[in-house]
Amino acid sequence: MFRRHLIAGAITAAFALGGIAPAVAQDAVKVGLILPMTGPFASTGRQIEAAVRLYMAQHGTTVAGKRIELIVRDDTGTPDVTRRIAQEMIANEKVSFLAGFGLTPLALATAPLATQAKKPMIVMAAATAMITEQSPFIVRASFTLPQATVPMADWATHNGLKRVATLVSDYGPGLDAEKAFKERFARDGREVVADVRVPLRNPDFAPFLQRVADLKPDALFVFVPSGAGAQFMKQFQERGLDKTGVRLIGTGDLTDDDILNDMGEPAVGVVTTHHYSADHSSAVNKAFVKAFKAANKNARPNFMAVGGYDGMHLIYESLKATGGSTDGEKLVGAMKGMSWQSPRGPVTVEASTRELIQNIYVRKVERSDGELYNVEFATFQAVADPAKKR
Amino acid sequence: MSEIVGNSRERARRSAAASSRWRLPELAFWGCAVAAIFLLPSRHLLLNEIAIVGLFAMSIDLILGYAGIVSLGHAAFFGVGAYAAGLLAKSGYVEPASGLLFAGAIAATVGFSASFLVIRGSDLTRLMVTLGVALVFVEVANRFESVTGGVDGLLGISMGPILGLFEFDFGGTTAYCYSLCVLFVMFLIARRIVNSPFGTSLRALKENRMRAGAIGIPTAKRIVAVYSISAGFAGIAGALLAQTTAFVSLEVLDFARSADGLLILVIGGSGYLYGGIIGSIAFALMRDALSTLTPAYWLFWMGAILVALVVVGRERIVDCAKALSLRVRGQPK
Amino acid sequence: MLTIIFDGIAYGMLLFILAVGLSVTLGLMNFVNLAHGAFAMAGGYATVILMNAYGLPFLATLPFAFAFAAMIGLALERLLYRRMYRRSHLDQVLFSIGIVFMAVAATDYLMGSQQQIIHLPEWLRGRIEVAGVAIGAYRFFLVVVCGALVVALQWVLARTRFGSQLRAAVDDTRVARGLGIPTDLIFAATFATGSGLAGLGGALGAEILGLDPTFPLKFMLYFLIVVTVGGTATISGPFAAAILLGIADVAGKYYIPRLGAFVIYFFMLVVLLLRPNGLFVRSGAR
Amino acid sequence: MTVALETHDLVMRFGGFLATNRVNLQVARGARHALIGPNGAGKTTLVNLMTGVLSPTEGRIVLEGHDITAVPIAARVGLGIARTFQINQLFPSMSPLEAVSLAVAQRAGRSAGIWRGFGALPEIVDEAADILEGLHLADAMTERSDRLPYGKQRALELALALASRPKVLLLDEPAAGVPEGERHEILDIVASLPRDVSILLIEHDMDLVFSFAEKISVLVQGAVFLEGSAREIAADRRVREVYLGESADG
Repeated sequence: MFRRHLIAGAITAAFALGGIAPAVAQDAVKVGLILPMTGPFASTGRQIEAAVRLYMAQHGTTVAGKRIELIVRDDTGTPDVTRRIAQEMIANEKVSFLAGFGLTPLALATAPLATQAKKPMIVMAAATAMITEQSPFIVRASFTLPQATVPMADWATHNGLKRVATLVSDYGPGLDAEKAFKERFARDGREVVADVRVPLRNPDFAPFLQRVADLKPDALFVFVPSGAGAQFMKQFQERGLDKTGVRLIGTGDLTDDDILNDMGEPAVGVVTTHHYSADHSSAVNKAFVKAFKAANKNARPNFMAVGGYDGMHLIYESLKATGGSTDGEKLVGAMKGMSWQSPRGPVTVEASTRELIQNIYVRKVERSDGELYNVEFATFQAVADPAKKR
Repeated sequence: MSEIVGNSRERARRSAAASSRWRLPELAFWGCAVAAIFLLPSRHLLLNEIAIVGLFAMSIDLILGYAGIVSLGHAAFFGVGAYAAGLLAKSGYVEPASGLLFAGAIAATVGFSASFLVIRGSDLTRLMVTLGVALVFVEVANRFESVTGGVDGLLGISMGPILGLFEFDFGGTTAYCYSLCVLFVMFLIARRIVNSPFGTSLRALKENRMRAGAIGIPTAKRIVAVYSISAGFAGIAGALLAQTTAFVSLEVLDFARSADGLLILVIGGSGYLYGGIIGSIAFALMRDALSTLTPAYWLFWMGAILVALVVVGRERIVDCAKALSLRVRGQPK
Repeated sequence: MLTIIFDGIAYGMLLFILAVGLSVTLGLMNFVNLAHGAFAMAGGYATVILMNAYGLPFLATLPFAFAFAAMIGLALERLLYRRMYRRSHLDQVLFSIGIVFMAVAATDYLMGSQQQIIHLPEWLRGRIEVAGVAIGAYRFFLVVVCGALVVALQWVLARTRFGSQLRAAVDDTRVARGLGIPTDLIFAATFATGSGLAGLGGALGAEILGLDPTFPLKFMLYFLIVVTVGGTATISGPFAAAILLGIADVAGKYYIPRLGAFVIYFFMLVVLLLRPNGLFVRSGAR
Repeated sequence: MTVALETHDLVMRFGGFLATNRVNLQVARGARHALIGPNGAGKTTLVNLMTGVLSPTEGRIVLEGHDITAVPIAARVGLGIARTFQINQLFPSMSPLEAVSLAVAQRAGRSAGIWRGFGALPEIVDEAADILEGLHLADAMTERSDRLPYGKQRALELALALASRPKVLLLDEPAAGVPEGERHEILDIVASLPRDVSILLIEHDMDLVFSFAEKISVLVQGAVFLEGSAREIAADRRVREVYLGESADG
């Protein structure tokens, strides 16, 4: 039994392992899309994948004479898996682009590979500012948290909020947001009265909110990953913070379009700053939302989706610019300075930082046609990532 | 009479020597592992991961399969090893092989301290205590962000060449060869351990703790010893991961890793050392195949396989598969 | 301060309702069911679907949440769990992890991976004042409902024929069977009830804990902590443990937020080291 | 008389139940001592106390003048107390050779060795083989213990105890369940042990007891009821009525 088991195991393993390795087609340009498709951040992966497929359906799969081939893999949100998949995609599948990266650690783990292999790496979701500094081949199609946070601090300042508490999820992006907000807001002698950090896997916000309630600030600035936002807002209301006059402000993650509609009453009136709202009133966006809903059982695209959509745009356009050459340095070079009309508004890839310069909108949750939307009412034009030294 | 005595002594000696002799399929197994370097040049990264996870599962086999100690938190030691190796490299000492020894020693020390928590109590208590310890480790690593990098992970590790000779390459060939060598060495050590009187005393403890005590085996000491050794093995596996991927994240300590380790061991079968490695191969194949088929829902089939394995029993499934393969090859059973 | 204690009690009550079924299966059948959270999730989703798709009021969905989870529990007990009673704890752990994986993926497939949100009726929102302490209306509701359930459970166990048969079956299955007590039936009924209670807990907890497909994994640990700290021999043990944990967790996060996450783990480890069979265990009980 | 093992006012309470009641028992060096008494008299409890499976509520246990009351089970084996169990306690998947080799290695202080296998420890294996030979287990030495016939398992139970070369050997019904014809075989082996080994035997079969024991203690309701030479006990009226009569019927 032992003997046969061993030999049989070894032989099947050898065959199966060999069998998985696919043949490499010559005229195809492969795009390796690595996303969390299972686990707590699965919805990020779904939104991005849907948007990427939508872009390909709308723009065809042939660019500059090459056939675009998409390879989607689940990294379960685990950094060493992301890294291994990326490495395999580069070494075996010979992909020309790496894309996806739902969370900061996933992008950070992969960054050295992009440098080593000289492959463009399009970050479609992860939002910690430092990511693009990890490799000259990283270009971000989403946003950075300081980029969305600093306008919020400015808005709060202009609207007479003096004492503000911050509450963030205790991980990279949250700390980024906390830092950016504190630095900006405290500039003119204004006060951040408390900086509460909530563990990422936290079932109940009650004790943290009670802390805030006891301090009675003018407003509470919040960053929690999308998903936790709904729960947070309910508990905010339950604790009566809305009644005692604490305004709820935050980045758009809090009122994620994906679930905003289900949040109901507690969300109404919440003010956030972000780069994208499904309600953005431009022809480009209307068409995008319509097509996205049509292709995805009427699900609304969120900012993750637009990151995936624009990421694909970067890939297509850079390929066109290089005439089909997949040389990594040429591709990244072509992306630098590229401008276009995204569903979120006008965007430009800043050449020195490889971050998007984009409008940041101040939005308020309102009900229209029986649905909740982030309705934009003010715009900070062409905001570059404030965290970068220039 | 004396002739008969001599005869039974002779047989006893032969039997004792036979238990640790190498068998042909074992040689074939390692032969295949080496052949994979040449036959599967494009899968070295996956093979590397399989070897590392296999070593981790083997470390669980030492405590579970031999000493009968259940653990839901063995990732704690895997993680300690990974961070130890990662931090050592980051501090400027970049030679991998000695870093591995360092990480193994640290993990074994931590395992030694933790072992006093698992001496007493029932299976259930042990499951919870080991789980709790691992969770505390996750929190500690998360809290001491300045050292571990917290959720963002330990960045900026760059390893030097192994023994100053072999540089890590992009395709993972060096990594696989390195991990395979380490796996093999660790396997040799484990093999000696389980075939020694010490290893036999562990089995004694697992099978009948009362009798083990009644022939004078100090059970608590044995548990402490094997737990420390196993933690060292897990730490070396973690260190391998840190070194070959040049990255350490909080996930090295995750509950899912402990659970996967157990699962892998169950797939491969515990108590004969190869279970961890075979299980690791099977697990990687299943996950790879399933996640290629259904990227989002492969977890369901993983769960179904696990339930089937436990409900039906691994032995019976293996027997069925064997019967089936025999029939396919046209040999009557 | 009082608010914090009250929040802790409400949180603890919720944990208790979620975990009590697990404590019963563990105590009664000596079965480690890591998939307990899956039943809670089933109840939570039942409530969400009934409210959002069929417009039922929140309160009216609660019995359905109980029934739905109980039915799934019963079906699985008859089909699968029954075979696992006599197996080793390790087998049970692996088996139930498999069930968790399946439940997570299946829910994801059927319902999507996003957070599910329930809309409470107006009277359960906001805050009320009780004896000068401002407390959340919903948390107050939780304490009342869970408190009533605890009393009811205690009554069923102590006063009814089913309760005495159950206790007999816990003490010694073989003897109970010999006395003509239908232990098989009792096990099935108890398992279903435990699952149902979990389902109810899931429905009640969705508001505070959130609800998405990873629910069973996220909260598995909390259930286990309640049960291991409380012991499995009584109802009051896990209850006291849940309340204590609830208060410790909430207070820990309030007063030392940077170390808040450690509190319950340390609490658990310390208890298990000092009292390996749980904090509130009858002497001589297994 | 030199005393090998003795108990002083030994008391063991389980809740309200008094299992051992002020027992003062002396096992002389080289003794062939039997402990008899009706079921539930506390004989096995006494053995469990002597070997350290249980710790007494009150009282002391003294081995060759040293108080060993607080010494844990395993260490008592090292000091020279070995036992067999009433119900077989074997290592199911091990062969008799492996199990006895382990016990021998333990005694020889080699059981913690992690490097050399039994293949490299011939003196240990030889000794194990000799013990097995002596108990007629040589032919079955490589089979799994749980697949041996019951009588062989019983012999293995004894082999495991002998492997530690005990000074005091406590035998808890070594012949229980063994077919009539093979019983004396086991007891003969026990009787042929070197005279410096002290033996305390618990047994129900009075034939065996009287053919083996030189001294007999009668335990009733946890207390020593009567003690004396085999002949004295056999002659005692109360024992005949209460105990021997009973066992003759059963």
